[in-house]
Amino acid sequence: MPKTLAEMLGSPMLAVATGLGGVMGLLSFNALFCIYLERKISAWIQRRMGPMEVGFHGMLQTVADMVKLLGKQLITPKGIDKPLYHLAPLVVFAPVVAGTSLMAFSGSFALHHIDLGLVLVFTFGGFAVLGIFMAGWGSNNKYALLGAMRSVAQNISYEIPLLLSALSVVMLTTSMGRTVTVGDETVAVQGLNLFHITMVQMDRNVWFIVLQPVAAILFFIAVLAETNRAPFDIPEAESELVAGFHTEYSGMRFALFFFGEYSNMLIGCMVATTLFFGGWSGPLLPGPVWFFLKSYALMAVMMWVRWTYPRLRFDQLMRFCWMVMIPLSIVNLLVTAFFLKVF
Amino acid sequence: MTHEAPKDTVAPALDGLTTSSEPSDPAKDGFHVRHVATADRVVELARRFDEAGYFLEMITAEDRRGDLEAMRLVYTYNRYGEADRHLVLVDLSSEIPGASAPSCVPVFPAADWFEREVFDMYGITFDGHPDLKRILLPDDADFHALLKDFGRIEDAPPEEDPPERELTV
Amino acid sequence: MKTPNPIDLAPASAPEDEMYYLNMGPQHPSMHGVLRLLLKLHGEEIITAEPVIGYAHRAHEKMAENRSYIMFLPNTSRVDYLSGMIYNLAYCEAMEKILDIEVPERAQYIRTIANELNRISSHLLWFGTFLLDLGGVTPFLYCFDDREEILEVLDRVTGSRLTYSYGRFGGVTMDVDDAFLDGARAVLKRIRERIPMYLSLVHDNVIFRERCDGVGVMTGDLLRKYGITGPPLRAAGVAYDVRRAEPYGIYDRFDFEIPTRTAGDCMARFEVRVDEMEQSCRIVEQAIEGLPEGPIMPGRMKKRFKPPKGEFYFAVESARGHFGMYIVSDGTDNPSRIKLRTPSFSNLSSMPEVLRGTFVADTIAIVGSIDVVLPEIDR
Amino acid sequence: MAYLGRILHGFKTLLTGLRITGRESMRKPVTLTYPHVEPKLTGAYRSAIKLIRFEEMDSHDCVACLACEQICPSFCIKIDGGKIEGIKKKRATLFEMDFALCSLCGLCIDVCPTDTLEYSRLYDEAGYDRDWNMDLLEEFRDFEPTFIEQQREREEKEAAAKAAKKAAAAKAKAEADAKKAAEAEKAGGDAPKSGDAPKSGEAPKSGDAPKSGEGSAS
Repeated sequence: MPKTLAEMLGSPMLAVATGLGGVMGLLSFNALFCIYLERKISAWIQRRMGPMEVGFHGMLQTVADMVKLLGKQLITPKGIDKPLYHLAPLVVFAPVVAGTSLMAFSGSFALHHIDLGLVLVFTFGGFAVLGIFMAGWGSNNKYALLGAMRSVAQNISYEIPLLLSALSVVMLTTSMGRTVTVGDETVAVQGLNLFHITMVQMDRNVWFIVLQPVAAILFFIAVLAETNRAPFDIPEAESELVAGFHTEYSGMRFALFFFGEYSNMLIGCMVATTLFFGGWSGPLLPGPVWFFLKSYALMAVMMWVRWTYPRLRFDQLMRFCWMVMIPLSIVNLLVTAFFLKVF
Repeated sequence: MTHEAPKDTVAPALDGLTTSSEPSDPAKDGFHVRHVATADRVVELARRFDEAGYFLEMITAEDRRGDLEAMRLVYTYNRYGEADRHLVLVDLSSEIPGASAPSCVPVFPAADWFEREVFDMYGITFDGHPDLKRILLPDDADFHALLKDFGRIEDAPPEEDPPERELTV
Repeated sequence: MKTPNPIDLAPASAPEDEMYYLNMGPQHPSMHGVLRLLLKLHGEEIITAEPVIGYAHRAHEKMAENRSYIMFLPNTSRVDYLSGMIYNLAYCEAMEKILDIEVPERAQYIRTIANELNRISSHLLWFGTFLLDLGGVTPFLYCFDDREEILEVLDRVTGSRLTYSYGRFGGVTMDVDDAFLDGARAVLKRIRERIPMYLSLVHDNVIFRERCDGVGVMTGDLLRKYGITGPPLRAAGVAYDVRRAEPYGIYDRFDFEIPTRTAGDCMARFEVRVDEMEQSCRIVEQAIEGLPEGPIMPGRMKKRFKPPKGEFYFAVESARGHFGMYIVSDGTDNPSRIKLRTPSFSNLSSMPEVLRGTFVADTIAIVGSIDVVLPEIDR
Repeated sequence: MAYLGRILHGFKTLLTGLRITGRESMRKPVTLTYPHVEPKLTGAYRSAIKLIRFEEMDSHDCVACLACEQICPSFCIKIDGGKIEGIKKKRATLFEMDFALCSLCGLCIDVCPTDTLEYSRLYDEAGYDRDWNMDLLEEFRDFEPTFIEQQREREEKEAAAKAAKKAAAAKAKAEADAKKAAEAEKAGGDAPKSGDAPKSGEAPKSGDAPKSGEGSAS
């Protein structure tokens, strides 16, 4: 079982401070790196070069961009709903920090060690839509409102296949998992614990993507939709809604949304890594390295997908969810249950 | 939004509607038939062309107050298929504002924008047009740009001497 | 999973206070320049749509009246900056017909090659921007890469990339050399190699199909009533192409087909344009094959042209449809009136009827699929 | 089953898309890193016009006929000049062009009777002003007095040569006339009209591209 930060440092307050700092640092680096990665991947796919001028191969480009965004005037439009408008970037950003701190980076170390980790991650993930809706409504802009409406419908719908496909993994973990002795009772390990999900895969020497390929694909698609990535980026569809829910945001407020989006992607990929790709397990390299390698590989696939497809229409997106994703994930769940019961 | 299938084109029956109709040489001027008509026949002509399966290629106007003392409306009809372009010239009174013609919009919705453009550029009004307003020029413009007495180069105020400047080579 | 026609979903009588107006444009990422759509919406469904144009009005027709015929020449390629060559040469051909100037054979062939290369480049750009409208960025850049090749080849003889003033009354300004012809052949080869790639990347893609199949249907009498021409017309099964209906230049010498579809939706318009690229390739190929030796101008360019009095009309098939020039001469060397009948003007004027009952996302697809170029509409 | 089949087919098309973009990402970028590399200009490249320096006279040959000024659709050329003291040839004393207005149509080049205009190869010029006047005569100005002197000499030489040629021609003509008269007398009146036909068959040289730089000075 991993040690938590509080146990290692001996002081809960110190642990909170260090953990917060670490997560913020990770997410800031993630945003800068992802923007760079996104620009490079799109450039490669489109046979361009991407940023090349600032730093070696443009590596400092996103830093420069961030400095620019920090220096920009914050334009506050007239007629906004002030509390909502100002709170929205924070509401998008804060749950992401909480969500990241739950991740199972390595077998020997954790920020928190919570049995209901998976549930909490999804709960925090569900907050994003609230922030988006606040932004859309508070901006008092029709494009933003349309984007927010789309976003709400989309995120709420896609949460169902997301949870259902994760659930089939949880079922596997619970039935395949180790048992621990608590007092004089022998109980199965919690399948909702992110560390346990990884450890079961390590014990059995199998990644759950092998056992649950359909769930993996469904989960990945649902993550794309949950993080508003193309081809499901209709809340910010730039060719229709200009910039969607963040049309009226500028400077650092806009940067926070951007931050939130990339952090959400990272969380989605980290959860997918944990659920389907064996988490931190891997030879030679230390656990966290493997964990981030897998996560960023998934991230790269998300970017690859984004730069390949056109965007779905709003009603098609919903139909895809209700007529393809949800039935398939339910069937997958039933089949999993059947096999677990029979074998 | 149901529409009938496109009609087969037939020769338009224009007997008696035009003041004059004479065949022309398309190799020379692009027209197969030239018609001259009066303003009150414009809609009926459009209807005949519509019945014959032609489409309204364009409506425009000319400021002929200089030589003909008239504003002239120009309609061309053509058909999908081998070209058969009919030119209809309609002379209106030379008074702007004042010159007007009936609108073809009920027959050809395509006339909507063309007539708005003619109104915009020449000030000719179309009776029965559903929404006759400016289309290309700003809504608050107080001129009709293609009238010959608007915007002539010789009317332009003399150009002021530009300030001293450095020459770049 | 067949897409139900969104038109059927449109609320027949939504309460007025549930509707709102959305001003799309003139500054909007996918309004192709400066189109403004005044949309009355119920949720995301369009109750009425009114295109507002004129933001790119540059008074070309007024300029024509204030200068001589030859001085209007550079204006023509600026009417439609994506198929400037077609417009430029159309004006030259119109004037040659009026002035009765014989164009040397070689110039005719060069013009055809230039025209068709320009048509391919225009279609490629349309292809890219259409995908951009639908949210796919990458095909856009692939198309630009290909288009760049064409522009480079045209640059070799015209010295410009978009606003070519290549034509002169009677011929063209510069003769083509072997490097140009090799370049043109290389372009054809490349386009033909790339089209299958585009088709499997875009046309077969399930998302693209969902977005285009059955969207923005324009069929039947609607087309004729609005005077729609070009690919939107051919996508509804009417094989009307000015190059066939009233051949100009030397188009009657070439073997090419007029691609048509019957569905009349965005997908049909897409397919028609892709097929047209192939047909243009064929024409260029034949023209390169038949390119004769000889002069490219009948003589030194004159300074003044005085056409006979009268009205003239000259039509060509631009990349967007039937482009007509109505020229009125009063016998002097200044035109009395030049009216440019641009295809997108009529095509766009049908939008209020076509857009009614669709979604905001479809609006973008439909306006994109009829390929409007606003400077051409506003002139 | 049709339902599943459709999903699988859709999924397959999506994978095809990924395959294509993945393949393209392996290819070399096509970007031209512009300020770091020089762009290739084609032979026909159009930029601001300039006056051609002809070798035989070591100067331009603008005779200030105003043809280009009059035909310019952008009204961006300003020329002054005319008769110069001492020589027959007319010369331009002012040739300014406002490049900010120029539309690069090339009508001035085509219409120039002495073919002394061509496109320059400027591609990275920037203007700092709404007026972007270029003085096309600047590079010729220092040489102008020398040119006038040389031109005067050339003209004198030419005139002398012309006079000599004229005299020779007159002489030859007189001789030929005499011969012809003699022949006519011999043949009895029906002299054959040969010599005309081959001349009319020559192709006009007008088909050449007007901007072929080495156009000879008149």
